[in-house]
Amino acid sequence: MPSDTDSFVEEARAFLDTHATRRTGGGQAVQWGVGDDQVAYFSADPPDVDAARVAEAKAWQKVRHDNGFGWITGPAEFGGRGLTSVHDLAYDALEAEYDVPDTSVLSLIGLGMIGPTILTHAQEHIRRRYLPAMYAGDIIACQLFSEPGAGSDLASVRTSAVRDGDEWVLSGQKVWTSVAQHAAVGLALCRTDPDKPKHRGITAFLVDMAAPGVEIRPLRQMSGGADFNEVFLTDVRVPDDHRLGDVDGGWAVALTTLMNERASVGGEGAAGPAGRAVSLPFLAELLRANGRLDDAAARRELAGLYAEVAATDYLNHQSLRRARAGEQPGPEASVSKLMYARNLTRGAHFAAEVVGPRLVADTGEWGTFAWAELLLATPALRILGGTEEIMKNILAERVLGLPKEPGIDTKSPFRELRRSGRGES
Amino acid sequence: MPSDTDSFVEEARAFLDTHATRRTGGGQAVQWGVGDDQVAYFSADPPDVDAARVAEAKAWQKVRHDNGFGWITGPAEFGGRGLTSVHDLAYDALEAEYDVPDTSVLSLIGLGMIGPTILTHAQEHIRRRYLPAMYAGDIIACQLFSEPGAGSDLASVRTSAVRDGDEWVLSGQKVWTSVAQHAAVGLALCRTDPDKPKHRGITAFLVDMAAPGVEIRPLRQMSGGADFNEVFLTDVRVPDDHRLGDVDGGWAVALTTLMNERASVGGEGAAGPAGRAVSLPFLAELLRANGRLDDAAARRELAGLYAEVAATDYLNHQSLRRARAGEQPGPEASVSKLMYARNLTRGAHFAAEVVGPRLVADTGEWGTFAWAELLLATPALRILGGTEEIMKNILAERVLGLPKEPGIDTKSPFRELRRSGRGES
Amino acid sequence: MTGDLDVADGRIGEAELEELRAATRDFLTAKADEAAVRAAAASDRGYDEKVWAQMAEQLGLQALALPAEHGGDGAGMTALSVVLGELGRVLLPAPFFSSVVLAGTALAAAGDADAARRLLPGIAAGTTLAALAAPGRDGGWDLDGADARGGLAVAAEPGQCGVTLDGSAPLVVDGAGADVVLVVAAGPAGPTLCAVDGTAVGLTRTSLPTLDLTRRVARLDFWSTPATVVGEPGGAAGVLRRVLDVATAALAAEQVGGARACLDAATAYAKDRVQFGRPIGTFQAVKHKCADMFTRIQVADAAAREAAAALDGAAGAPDPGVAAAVAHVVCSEAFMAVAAENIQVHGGIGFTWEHPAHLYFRRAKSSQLLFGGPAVYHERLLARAGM
Amino acid sequence: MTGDLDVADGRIGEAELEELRAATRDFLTAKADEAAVRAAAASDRGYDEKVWAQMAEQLGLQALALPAEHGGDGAGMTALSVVLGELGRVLLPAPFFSSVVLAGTALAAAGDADAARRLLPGIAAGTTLAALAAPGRDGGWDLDGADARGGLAVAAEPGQCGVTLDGSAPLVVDGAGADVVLVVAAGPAGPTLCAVDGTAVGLTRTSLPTLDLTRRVARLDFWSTPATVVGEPGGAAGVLRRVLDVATAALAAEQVGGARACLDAATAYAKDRVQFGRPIGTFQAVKHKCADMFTRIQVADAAAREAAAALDGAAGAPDPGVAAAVAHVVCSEAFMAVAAENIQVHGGIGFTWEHPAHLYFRRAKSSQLLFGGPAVYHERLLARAGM
Repeated sequence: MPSDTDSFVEEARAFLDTHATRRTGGGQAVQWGVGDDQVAYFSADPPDVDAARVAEAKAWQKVRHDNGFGWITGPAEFGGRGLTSVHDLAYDALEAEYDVPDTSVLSLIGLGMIGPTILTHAQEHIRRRYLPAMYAGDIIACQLFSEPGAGSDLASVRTSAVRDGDEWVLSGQKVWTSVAQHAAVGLALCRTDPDKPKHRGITAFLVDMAAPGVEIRPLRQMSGGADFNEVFLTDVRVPDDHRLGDVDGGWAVALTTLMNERASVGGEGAAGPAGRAVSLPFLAELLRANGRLDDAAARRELAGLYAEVAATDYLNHQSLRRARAGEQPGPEASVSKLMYARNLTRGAHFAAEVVGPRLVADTGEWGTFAWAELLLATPALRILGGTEEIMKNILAERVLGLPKEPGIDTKSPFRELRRSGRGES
Repeated sequence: MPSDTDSFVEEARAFLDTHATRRTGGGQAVQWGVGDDQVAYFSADPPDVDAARVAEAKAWQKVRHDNGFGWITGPAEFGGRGLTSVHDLAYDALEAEYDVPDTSVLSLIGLGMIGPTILTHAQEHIRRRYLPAMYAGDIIACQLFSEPGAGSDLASVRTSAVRDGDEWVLSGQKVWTSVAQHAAVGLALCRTDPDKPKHRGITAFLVDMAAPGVEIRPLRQMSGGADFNEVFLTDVRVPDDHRLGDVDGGWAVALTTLMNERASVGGEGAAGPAGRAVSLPFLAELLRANGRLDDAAARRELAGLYAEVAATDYLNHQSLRRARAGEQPGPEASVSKLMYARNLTRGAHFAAEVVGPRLVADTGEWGTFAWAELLLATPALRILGGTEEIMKNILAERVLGLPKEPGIDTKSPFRELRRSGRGES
Repeated sequence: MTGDLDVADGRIGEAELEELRAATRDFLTAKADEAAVRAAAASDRGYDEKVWAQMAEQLGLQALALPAEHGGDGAGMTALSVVLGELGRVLLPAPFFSSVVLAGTALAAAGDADAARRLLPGIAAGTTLAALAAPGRDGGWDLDGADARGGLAVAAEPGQCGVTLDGSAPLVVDGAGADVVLVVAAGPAGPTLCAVDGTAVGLTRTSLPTLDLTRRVARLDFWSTPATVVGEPGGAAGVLRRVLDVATAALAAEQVGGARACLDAATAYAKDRVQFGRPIGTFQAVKHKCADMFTRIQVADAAAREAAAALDGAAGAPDPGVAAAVAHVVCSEAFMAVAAENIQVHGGIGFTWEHPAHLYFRRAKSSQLLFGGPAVYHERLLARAGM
Repeated sequence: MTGDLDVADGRIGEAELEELRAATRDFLTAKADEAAVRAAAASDRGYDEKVWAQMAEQLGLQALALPAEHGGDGAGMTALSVVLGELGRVLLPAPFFSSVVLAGTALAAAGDADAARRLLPGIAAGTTLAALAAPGRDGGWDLDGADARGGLAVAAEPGQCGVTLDGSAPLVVDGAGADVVLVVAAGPAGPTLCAVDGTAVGLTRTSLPTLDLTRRVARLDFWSTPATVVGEPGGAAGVLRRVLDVATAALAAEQVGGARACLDAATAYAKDRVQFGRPIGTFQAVKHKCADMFTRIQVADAAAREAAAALDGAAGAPDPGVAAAVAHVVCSEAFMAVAAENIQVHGGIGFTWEHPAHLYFRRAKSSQLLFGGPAVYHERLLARAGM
């Protein structure tokens, strides 16, 4: 670590000591039957709790920002600190020792993915307008990429953008947009030339989420909550200076965003209440509470799960260490995503097996029916942010160098490409 | 069952009572530690034992034949009995109650697959020449289909057949030919027109395995034995009347053979010494002998295995029942093959886990190192007679009706098709 | 179906089975499309009473496999399996499994002519809804198996006319709406089957939130609740053993039906959905996933059929207890795997609330756990096989 | 490598590790291609003595991780893992694992300066071959674990000068050719580590047929065989615990090397082999199989690295016992799965004797079972994690 990092860490520690409380001893014993028994992956909070959480997140980001920790790697002119990713990671590691509000509503999409994209592709006055506000916690940004007809095949977006003088008129439907309901601005991929091959006729725009014609509908997922939205764009007018990158050059913009998405995947780790599904101490207590601590079959499955979970943790730590040493994360990060989904799924089914019929209906017993929400979230883990199948293609082609499949058309005009038989808006 | 079947069964029982011994009580208890402990899938017999076994098989087939049970469904003019598959299955079921020599060296390939093909596609005098001899147990037939460059993609055979007057001259290499060393005749697929699409330039020939230019080399598999052969054909001359089907019409001939292969797959069941790997009583004794009968983890795995094995047995019985009712077996038979490979593999690894380090080297203890041979045979089960991948394609496309992959060329001249980079003879 | 179904010595042939399947499917296609199923599940009682009555009146499904001497057709498990496969295919919310399969089997097995005469005709006609309470404290079913630890959840003591019950049955399928509840209670002579009126004093019924949105479950609390003994006092263990064999075999048929629906949905979607300019069903990853689903279903179907045939006493069939336990293991795991893969084939749309895929996922997990789950059913299989 | 390898306080940096890897790989590429490996495995002693000597003389590999005070470099587990990964990659038949890892670690851990002085310099130089006999009757290693049932296979009684041994060690890796054999024997004070000369009277050594053709195993029978005690009498349990942690971590690195070789072979074949007019690597079934292999290997590699780092006492590393047990589970299963899938990708050619795929399959299964196998290593992990 460069010596200046030491003084930075000292400064950060002083800041955190002033504005936050340090967590009490890490190795806390699991207290079975005490407190909330949720192991949910998706939040199932009512709207008022959700809103309060967003306000808390924004407030903490503001405090960070005002003390020079809002955007550690960002350029000073946009409210950043101008330091390296080594400093950034050091701060993250340090902050993890403190109890601070969860800011993922800002950071996961907006600060982590949209911010870097604006920085790379937007005009100067647009950067000035949005970046400081985003990193100060004033506004939230969302990502308007996926569509009903463009999931794994993202480049087949159909939302149209038609030029009209100094403005563009956007129409279409986006889907799987998280935090849209809290967002002031969204980054949208639109079709600007359907006569070009599909990757070459896309343009990226920053859309004011409060503009006329933007309608946000919560999208309820199978576990019951609505962590995502559908966003309908009907003749939404966007000024041309809100275009990112060249006309028909939006795919390059999207790649910047996606590269930052992939880099953020590994960090997910086993945090949050869902982490109980892959925590040895918690699962050991689950067995103990159910009189199964001596059941060799249950122990066997637990040991197998724990081995995979621990090894995945080791992999993530090592990636982080390499990132600290300045190495760029490669497509190998897909391994972490695959393992995360697999481990959490395995943990959920293991727990389901232990609680048995008490998962059929809510008997009120602590730590039994609570597993239902996680179980119902596991299918999403294999799909969101890139399906398992796409991850495996990436690994096989980009890491192992296996040849691409023939018969995938990247040259014909988008207009002529085959679409799904059923109507999609 | 039609009433004539009853008298047929009566006749068959009288025949078997005269010429064979009835098996003693089916529900024999497993005698752990007594007798041979082999669980091998492939035979590992020395050549003299092997030869004796072939002689025994031929002799028993002769007895069957001389008493009217050599070819129950075959036409009388070629030594058959002219009865239905219902009679055939009834005889098989009956014979299973008796201790008779294993005739698979004749039946699996020759009588089961090549016989029906000759019957359908050969000229009259060729049928007369070969069919009675085959079904009387006088000669054995083998199948010369696969080549080093034509495995899953069987239609890409390259062994050439060039016309020379009333004869054809065959040159090339065949592989995975079982019973070639015992065979008098082989059915070969050859390329007769490389300028036609690959399925349309193949012709089928009956090759005299003793002809000059036929060289048979045993092919040793990873488990140590040599159950297969490579067959090298060097300017082998075959009379034109030994051609089956039309010139360039060999693919239709091959399909007849393959259809009969698929029909025979389900019957494999859990017979033979490999069956111990999927036998609940045997595996229960394995646990008992190793003090693991109360190990819940081992019991759990055994129960899971047993459930799959039993269900697969049920499936096979039901298929057989449907076949008896005259239903044609469909590509669903691939399910039996997939399950057979999966169950045997699972059983082998289960046993390996129970014997533990005593599979590392042969300590001489009964029922321990004996699992090695089976374990080393399991990879072949997923490949031989059609890889798992091909089986799944068949199920997905022919049963479920999923569309074929684009980019598979069935129209270009064979000559122009891409081949593997490395040299293959 | 009563009357026009050719039932010879309690068994029906292949052609009649196909006729039964077609009639049931046609009925459900008309009455129980996805919207109707969702509406019924969300309704107060949790099922559509009109459809339930029509099932009885037009098709006689409730009566099909119940004993002929008490208003049933005695058509056997194979016929019943055909119906359950169809009900499972559409996830029909209805008290069929609870009233006909669980309670009906218990009554038929209890050997109490009086109770059978009193209750079975109504069950067969669909006019009486009966439920059977799982006996274990944790919702487990085995009296002598791996989940017997918790012991019986309800105790029976001699009362004024019959017995009185005290305790709680934590998980009773369709328990809230049942007209009569059969309870396996710990009596002086041992586990005893008792019948409680749904409106009895001292009985509190609480509907519980469920994982499976198409099958209701209630908690029943007994406070000196009057009940009558059904069958021999202390004889419930044998009854329950029979119930478990029949119910797990029946559930297996239902699971296969649900799994088939998932495969049908996945293959249809794979043929239709285009990504990268091709139907996704042209990609081997999707193709092989569907082939794997098919393979599992074929094996599961064979197991469910064999269990039904064995319970019907078909010639050459395996031991019914073993076959039922095999079917319970294989069909539970097959349905769960197939329901999960169906969502994966569908991608994003597959895990929305609006798409029906999750209803099958929920049913799959719920029915996998209903009789104890993997930890229990593996050991039960070994026990049935004499190990 | 000795001399030109920069070893600072017993640990070497990233660049040096890469240098070590490159040097080892170059050496093995030159000396241990497939033909050489097969020839060595089939030779009388089961390995190539010249290559063994060159490994020591030219690269100093045997000395690398042994204690600096006894002829070693003290470079630690991370460095040793690099070497083992390369040896595993080519399946080099050599007494490295037995002599350097097993026996070397036991000697270093026994705390017997005399024995260490006597034996370690020769082991480090490659001139002394030592072996360590698995203590259990069934070839098991844990003294207090799940496979301890069989008890110690050899008993030690006080003898003329030292002790005499009686009993049998059923499975001793490279036991037939070892100059000295370390045996954990049941002594009056408890499990005691003893050293036996390879040529001692009363010692019979029998080479056994092995599953893994590239690693020899012998049965050793002791009949009043003279031996010396190494370390504290009765103190072998602690030594063995350390040996198990080091040896399973070392094996994990070797397993990852073997698995990588399988993946390399599978991907190379998938790029080259054409069926249906396309390299089979364009088919998603093959592509995803390779991606699955890669995923398993990445996770296994992380586990093996972490275990080595933990045993080296790296900052922030997990408990060494836990990390070693995690690595043992994950790497054993990964190698086995990858070795099997490699054959599947190759199709027919992959299960011929002539193709090297089966050599990896054999090594994978053998090393998975060497220290007890899945039944043992899962429980060992929970024990190490304090459960």
